[in-house]
Amino acid sequence: MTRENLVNILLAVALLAAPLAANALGQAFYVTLATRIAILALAALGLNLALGLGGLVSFGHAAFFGIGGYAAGILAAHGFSGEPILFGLPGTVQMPVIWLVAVFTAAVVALLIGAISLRTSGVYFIMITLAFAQMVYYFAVSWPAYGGEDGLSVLVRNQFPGLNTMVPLNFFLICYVILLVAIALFALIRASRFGAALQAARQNEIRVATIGIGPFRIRLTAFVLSATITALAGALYADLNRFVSPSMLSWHMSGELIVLVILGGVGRLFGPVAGAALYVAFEFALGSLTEYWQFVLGLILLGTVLFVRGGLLGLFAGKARHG
Amino acid sequence: MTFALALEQLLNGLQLGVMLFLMAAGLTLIFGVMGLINLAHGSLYMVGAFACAAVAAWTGSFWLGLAASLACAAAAGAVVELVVIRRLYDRDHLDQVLATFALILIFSEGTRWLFGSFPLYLDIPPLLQGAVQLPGGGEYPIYRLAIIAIGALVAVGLYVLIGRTRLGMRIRAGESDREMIGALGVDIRTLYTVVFALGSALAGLSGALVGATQSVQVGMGEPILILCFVVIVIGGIGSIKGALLGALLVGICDTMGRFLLPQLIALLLPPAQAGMVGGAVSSMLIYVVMALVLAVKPRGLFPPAHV
Amino acid sequence: MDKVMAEPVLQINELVKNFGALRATDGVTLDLRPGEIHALIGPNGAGKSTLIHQICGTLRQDSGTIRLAGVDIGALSTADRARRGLGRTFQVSSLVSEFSALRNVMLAVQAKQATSFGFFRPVMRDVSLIEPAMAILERLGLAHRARLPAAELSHGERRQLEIAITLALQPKAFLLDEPMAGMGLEGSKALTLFLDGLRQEAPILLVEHDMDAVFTLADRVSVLVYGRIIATGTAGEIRRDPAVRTAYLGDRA
Amino acid sequence: MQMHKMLAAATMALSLGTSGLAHADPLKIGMITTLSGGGAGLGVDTRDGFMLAIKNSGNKDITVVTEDDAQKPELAVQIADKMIQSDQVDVLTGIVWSNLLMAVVPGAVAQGKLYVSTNAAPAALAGANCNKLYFNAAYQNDNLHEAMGEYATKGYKKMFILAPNYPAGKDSLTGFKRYYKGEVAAEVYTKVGQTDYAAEIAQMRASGADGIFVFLPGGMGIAFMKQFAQSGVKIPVMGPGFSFSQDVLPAIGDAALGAKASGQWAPDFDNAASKKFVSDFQAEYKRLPSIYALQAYDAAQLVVSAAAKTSVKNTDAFRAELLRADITSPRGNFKFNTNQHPIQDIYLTEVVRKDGVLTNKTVEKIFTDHGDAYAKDCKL
Repeated sequence: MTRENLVNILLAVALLAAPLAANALGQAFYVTLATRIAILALAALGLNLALGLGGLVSFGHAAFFGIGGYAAGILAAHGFSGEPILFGLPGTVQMPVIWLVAVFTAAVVALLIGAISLRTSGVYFIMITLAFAQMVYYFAVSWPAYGGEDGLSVLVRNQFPGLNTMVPLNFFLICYVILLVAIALFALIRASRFGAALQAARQNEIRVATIGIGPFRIRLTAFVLSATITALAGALYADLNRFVSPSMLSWHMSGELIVLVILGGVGRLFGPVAGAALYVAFEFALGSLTEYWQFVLGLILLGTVLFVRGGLLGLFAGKARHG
Repeated sequence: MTFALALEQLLNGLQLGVMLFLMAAGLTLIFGVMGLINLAHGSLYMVGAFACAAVAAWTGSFWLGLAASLACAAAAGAVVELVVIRRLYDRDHLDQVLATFALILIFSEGTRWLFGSFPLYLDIPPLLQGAVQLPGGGEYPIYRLAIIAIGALVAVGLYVLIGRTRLGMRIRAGESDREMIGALGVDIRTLYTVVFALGSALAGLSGALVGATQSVQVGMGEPILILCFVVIVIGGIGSIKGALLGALLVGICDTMGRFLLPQLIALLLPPAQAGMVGGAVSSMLIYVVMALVLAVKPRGLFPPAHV
Repeated sequence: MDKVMAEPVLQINELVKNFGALRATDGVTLDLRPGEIHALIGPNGAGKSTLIHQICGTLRQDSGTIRLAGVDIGALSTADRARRGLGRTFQVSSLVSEFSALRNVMLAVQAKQATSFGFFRPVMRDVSLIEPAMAILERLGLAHRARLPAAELSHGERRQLEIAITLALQPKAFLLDEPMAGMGLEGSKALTLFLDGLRQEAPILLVEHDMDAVFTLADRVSVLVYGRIIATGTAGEIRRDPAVRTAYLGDRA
Repeated sequence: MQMHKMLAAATMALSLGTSGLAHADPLKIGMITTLSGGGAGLGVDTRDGFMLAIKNSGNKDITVVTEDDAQKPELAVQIADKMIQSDQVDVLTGIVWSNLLMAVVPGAVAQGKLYVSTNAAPAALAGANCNKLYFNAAYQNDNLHEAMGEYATKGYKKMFILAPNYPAGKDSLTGFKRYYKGEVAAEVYTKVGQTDYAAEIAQMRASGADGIFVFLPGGMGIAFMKQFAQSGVKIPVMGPGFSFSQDVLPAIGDAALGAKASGQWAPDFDNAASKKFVSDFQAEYKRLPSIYALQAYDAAQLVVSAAAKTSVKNTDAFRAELLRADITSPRGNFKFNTNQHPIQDIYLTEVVRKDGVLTNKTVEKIFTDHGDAYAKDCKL
């Protein structure tokens, strides 16, 4: 077993064991905290697919995170009130249906955004994805139907067949399982023909085109896949907070997702998990220590970029292995 | 709509564009020469505004404050370049995004730590108070005309600096070939520090100028930073000329959009709703413009040949 | 050479490309017939790279046509031209540097199979990719270096890997851009021998500075100077051509 | 046996004794407010006003844990979860912004916690969705706008009204129009966080309006007022009180002079409670209190008053005590409506310079015992 696999297994076990222990000790809050880590890790995992494997530095993934969140919020609001959304289509409070809608909506939007953005590259790509996310953000802020800036409350957490989702541990387990499935999917894609083409396109676009693989279609597919995973995380996040607002769409959120990926290790399978765990832990620990916690957070992030190249997994599991 | 109002709005758009240009010029210069994407540019804008407000409050002179804003922002920029940015030139854009994102947090909270949580007071100098008559009957604040003039001066100054001076020659050399310039015997490290400080000083200057008409507060640089990204992306990253035209385009589109869209929509909807829908559409307008420009010209209107 | 008059595989007609006032490609007409090696030579700055860029689709010509197996490919993307059978190597090795030599070739095999939208089957356990790729590496004598990242190969090995990747595409026409560059004497000789046999698989448009290799291998030679073809003929004809001697070979003869 | 009984009696006596002392049962308050970023000033005033009342009460059994929400709704939710599930607080308070409040309150009350709002008062929680456990000690968001509408009806025929394009902005203009009977020249919604108002000011000049009502909180208001003063446009400006509150006045400077606003309180109120509040606040923090400080001060007074009479563990009794609003508020009349939002007087104030400091001067009373438009939909 490689050192990285060992670290990965440790991370997976720790993320499961901590909330189980907290739950046994009656500390429900730490279950919530672990759920938050799992969901943010899932969102960052989505970004890692585009950013880590494809080299597509999307500074607009908050758009997909928020779209997932709003899919959950809007469906739940209608499911709760019984009013149809459009053309007699009903809302729902069933998580699996919500997830499908979130994923599908994000895929459509990502297809549009990606088709335009992927015509550019480098800094232009960073900026144009940012701009598209801002467009969605301002739309959400000024669109009155679903609360605008005030956001939308999900009064009762949505349901999952056979489980009481209001029990924190149950909801954590749902998120944890989805995270593990997504990680497995990420591993499969990374090792697949598609993954090979995507990673090759990141390293040498001309080479890939010269052997007859169009980088655009590969990247667009990766971008859409990436968006759907982040959107799924968004839907779960709305259920965790029982609330969705435009701040899920803000450029700070996009920045945070990038931070999670880099903190954990770009392109690493468990990078997002490590990154999310560390970030949430910092936010939690520093927030109660000092009013100026963001200053300290800034210093830590800066230190990580400058001195810990390869992120946490780079630090503990050594350099990334390439087959 | 009268002629006077249209003229005034056009001037407003021009003035917003000039303001954006002052910020965007530094950003695009830094990218053009060093290939660095600097999210913390808005923080230097904030430094300029706070320096100006603090010194103006202390000495009673806006002009001393303005000088301080240039000096402080340039100094802050130079320090940041020496301590942090220097290590990022050979990194990819991803690391640059993260590091400068971290710098935003540090600058914002550092400023709040120094100056407290409440907005500072900064007013325009007595010399520039008041308004002038416009042809057609409108009035226009002298201060805003002065900003347009300063922007024009800076644009000309940059043109001369880059086109006619020794430093400018080195900057151009740095833009076209980063390895080459070292071979020419130019001390590239000093050049980079100087360029970064120059870009920062421009940000600080615009921070001070804008600070007099807005709220000098922590986080003031962020909304304008994003607008500036839109500007330089439309203009072509690295191109000063592109930044100027992009800034004017964004300034005029944004102002005229805010002004005209609600009126257009009012033809279709009742006034209260038209206001809301118009507000929503106009707040997205410049991003739509940007997407359209990039869909047609993926590297902006004036892409520098080498990037 | 029975089929000298056969339909050319690659046919370039009246190609023109301007950069501002500079005419980099000036009405180039060139063809590549089945089974032949057609060498393209010319001094530095003659416009060879610009021409190759246009053939491969990384630059778009201002006018003129490019046909591959009778089909006009002049408006297609680089990837589409490759899929239609244009196999190109680079003057400066262009590889997927983090991938092993094997994976570089496997990627080309996968491209040839048009199976890049497979999401689940791990490539490293996929014999339909590994076997053909290993076979090609063996053919070029690179099998023992198959698991090394491309970035860690020697210069000569990288040049060979370039050719291996192109072989995996089973192209209709090879476009080899200075394959001998920096190969050393031994390497050049071995490669010359290899290319000599390769022309049976598909014709080769060979851009090369190594005149020994050119005159050994080429069935025909074209000379490009200032963006124009000033002469086309057999090695002997080119050697004797007075225009070529003054413009290009003069200082060497 | 005998021993046992004696012990039981002693324990009982002891517990009676302590409950006689009234604040023996510890009360833990969780304050979530904005202490970093551009909006930190409001959070700092909220915290300081609240802590002043706690300190003045002398009640040693009340503890307050404070955390910064960085003006992010998701972070506020996380902190609320932590305070409820981990710190075991009894009462939550302190959120400045409506969108953060909407994120936190439904979850908090669902978990059986009391929430006493020090500022944000969205319409969504005042009407049909009101909650037994949710109190607002400040106002209902619409109140101050309604008051300006009432005031403007008397003196102005044609008003230009402007607010940011978000729910509080729409509520604001809706509230204004609810009481304004004159003509609305234009109703303009600006981008949230907009900093340049040249285009809107030009429209104001051209509109022929004889009065302008703006609702632009925080930095937006500062920017607007400065630019308006610089523009040379001479139309009178009015707005809700917090647009000209003590936290922003120094930054606006003389540009604010003469601006009319509505408020449930101003620092010059001539009653003992107000004078004590202002002097205590100045002594403690070396600055004038803003309206946010006042609202938080009253929120803390309410909690303190209830804690003095009953244990927070008995939620119903505690809630009943809160509802009685047995406090002496610096704003004068204060009682709770059926939807647990204030019924109070609302005044017209004007920005003046007094002893070299910009402050609000009370001009006249606009509304007496004013409630809100949503209470009728609240079934408590």
